Amino acid sequence: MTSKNKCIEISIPSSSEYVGVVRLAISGVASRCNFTVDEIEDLKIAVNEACTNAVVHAYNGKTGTVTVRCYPKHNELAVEVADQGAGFNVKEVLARAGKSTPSGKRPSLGLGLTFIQNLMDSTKIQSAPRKGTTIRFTKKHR
Amino acid sequence: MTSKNKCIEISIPSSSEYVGVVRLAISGVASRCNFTVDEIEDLKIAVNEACTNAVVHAYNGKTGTVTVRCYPKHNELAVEVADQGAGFNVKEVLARAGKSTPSGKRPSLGLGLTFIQNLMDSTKIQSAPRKGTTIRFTKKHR
Amino acid sequence: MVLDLKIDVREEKNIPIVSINGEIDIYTYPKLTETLNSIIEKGSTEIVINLENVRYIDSTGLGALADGANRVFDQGGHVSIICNKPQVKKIFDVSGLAKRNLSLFPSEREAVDNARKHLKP
Amino acid sequence: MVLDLKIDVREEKNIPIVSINGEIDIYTYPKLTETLNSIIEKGSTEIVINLENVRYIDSTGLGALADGANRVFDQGGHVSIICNKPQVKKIFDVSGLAKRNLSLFPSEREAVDNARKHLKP
Ligand SMILES: Nc1ncnc2c1ncn2[C@@H]1O[C@H](COP(=O)(O)OP(=O)(O)O)[C@@H](O)[C@H]1O
Ligand SMILES: Nc1ncnc2c1ncn2[C@@H]1O[C@H](COP(=O)(O)OP(=O)(O)O)[C@@H](O)[C@H]1O
Repeated sequence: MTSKNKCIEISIPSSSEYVGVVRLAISGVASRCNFTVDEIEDLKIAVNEACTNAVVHAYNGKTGTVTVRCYPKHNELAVEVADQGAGFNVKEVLARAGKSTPSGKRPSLGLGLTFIQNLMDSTKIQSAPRKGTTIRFTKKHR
Repeated sequence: MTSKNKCIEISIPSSSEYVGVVRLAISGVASRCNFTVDEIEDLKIAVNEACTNAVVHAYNGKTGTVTVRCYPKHNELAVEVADQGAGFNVKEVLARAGKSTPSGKRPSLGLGLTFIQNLMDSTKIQSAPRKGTTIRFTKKHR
Repeated sequence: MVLDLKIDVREEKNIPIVSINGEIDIYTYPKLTETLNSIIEKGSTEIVINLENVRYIDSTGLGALADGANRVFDQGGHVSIICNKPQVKKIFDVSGLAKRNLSLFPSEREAVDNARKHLKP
Repeated sequence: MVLDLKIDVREEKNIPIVSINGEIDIYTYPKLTETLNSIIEKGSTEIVINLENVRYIDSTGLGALADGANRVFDQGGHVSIICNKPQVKKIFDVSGLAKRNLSLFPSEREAVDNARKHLKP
């Protein structure tokens, strides 16, 4: 994306206990980039949802790695969350995103991607079956 | 050290602004490992000092990468802070560690390594000229 | 600790009040689900949940709240949420969740009063 | 923000009181050094530094304090530090720094009183 020199990278096991660690790290990165308190919260949510998706959907119960890369730029922060898991059909999922399944037993609302798209300035998802998923998003300074 | 699966890794540019990001991340990791508030503070200090050393001494003003790896284990947390910088003569430095230069102009006390050794349960430093430095330490649960 | 979740349950005028402190995410939400389930199993249908000390909530946390709200709604009840942090409110807004069976209130007073109005005698 | 440092300087009975809020580390300590230098250049030799709202200080922060203390000590002065957080105190202990020209006090009252005792009339 950009030169390695301007990248802050965090990788965690795809285990729910470490998603909070990424939130702390991203709040540090965002605060160093002089984002406002509200913008920092938005970034925490977006990164959190992307990591949670990787933890929940990517590895089918096995443990893999989730990698978050942050690229501070002049007027924005670019973030990339990647896994090497199952992948998914992005088009299909985005078409039904936000529409909650009214009687689903699991506490999932299909909200993760909706949050990311709503709170970030641009979002791009790449996913390939059994190769994994990379979601990239950017947040501009206001 | 151990299997990649149980590793939380953070890497930052060797720039002073990102050392605080590592402190936030390590406080998250340590809190997930159920360390006490005091133990978390000790770990923050040790990791902070190792990163600060890499930022200040490793790259002679150029920018490199500082990598922190955390390995949560049954009764302790093992941490590794690595750079690919200048390296130093460990024996020579440890011999004079803690002895402050009374008239030094720079605000450095030679305290970094002393802090790490005092606050952690074990410390091991490996350093080779122009290959870089890796400092490993562990903190046990009380 | 920095990433912890603490849940307290007390009762006021027959209304269970769930006070949550900390961050609700994929790691901590099961504790919330558990708490809500045990309250619902005891037969309560009007539940007040205080999020004033919740620093962070994500989609899984919202999911746990929505699940609880759905369960009590099936029994003719409601979940009243206390929430004054703009960031937390925003999450509810973006999710479009604060509707029929799940209402937001700015203070515990108002939430409890509302719950009591719905309480069957 | 989460990693910020704020420094406030006021004067009480001719003693400059430096109140620090936040984290002092390799990134933020230059601000502290700058503040101390400008106070010393104005001729003050008794300086009170309040660390009650310092959540974190590392070896570079201690270095900045020690440097300031050395400079005023050369002019017959002292630096009085207010510090009640066990974690911050511990850092001073491990460093062995709290000696001659740099003393720790549990409250601003005591630090200012001590500074005034040393103040040349
Ligand atoms: N990293 C990922 N790996 C595999 N599948 C994913 C990933 N991220 C998202 N998905 C798929 O996209 C769907 C929608 O994700 P999201 O909007 O976050 O809602 P939810 O996770 O609550 O279902 C998921 O149900 C899943 O099928
Ligand atoms: N990562 C590193 N790369 C190169 N030299 C280092 C590194 N860490 C420590 N050193 C050397 O060890 C010395 C002692 O380090 P330390 O005890 O932290 O004190 P200080 O950094 O204040 O000098 C440093 O002055 C430096 O010469």
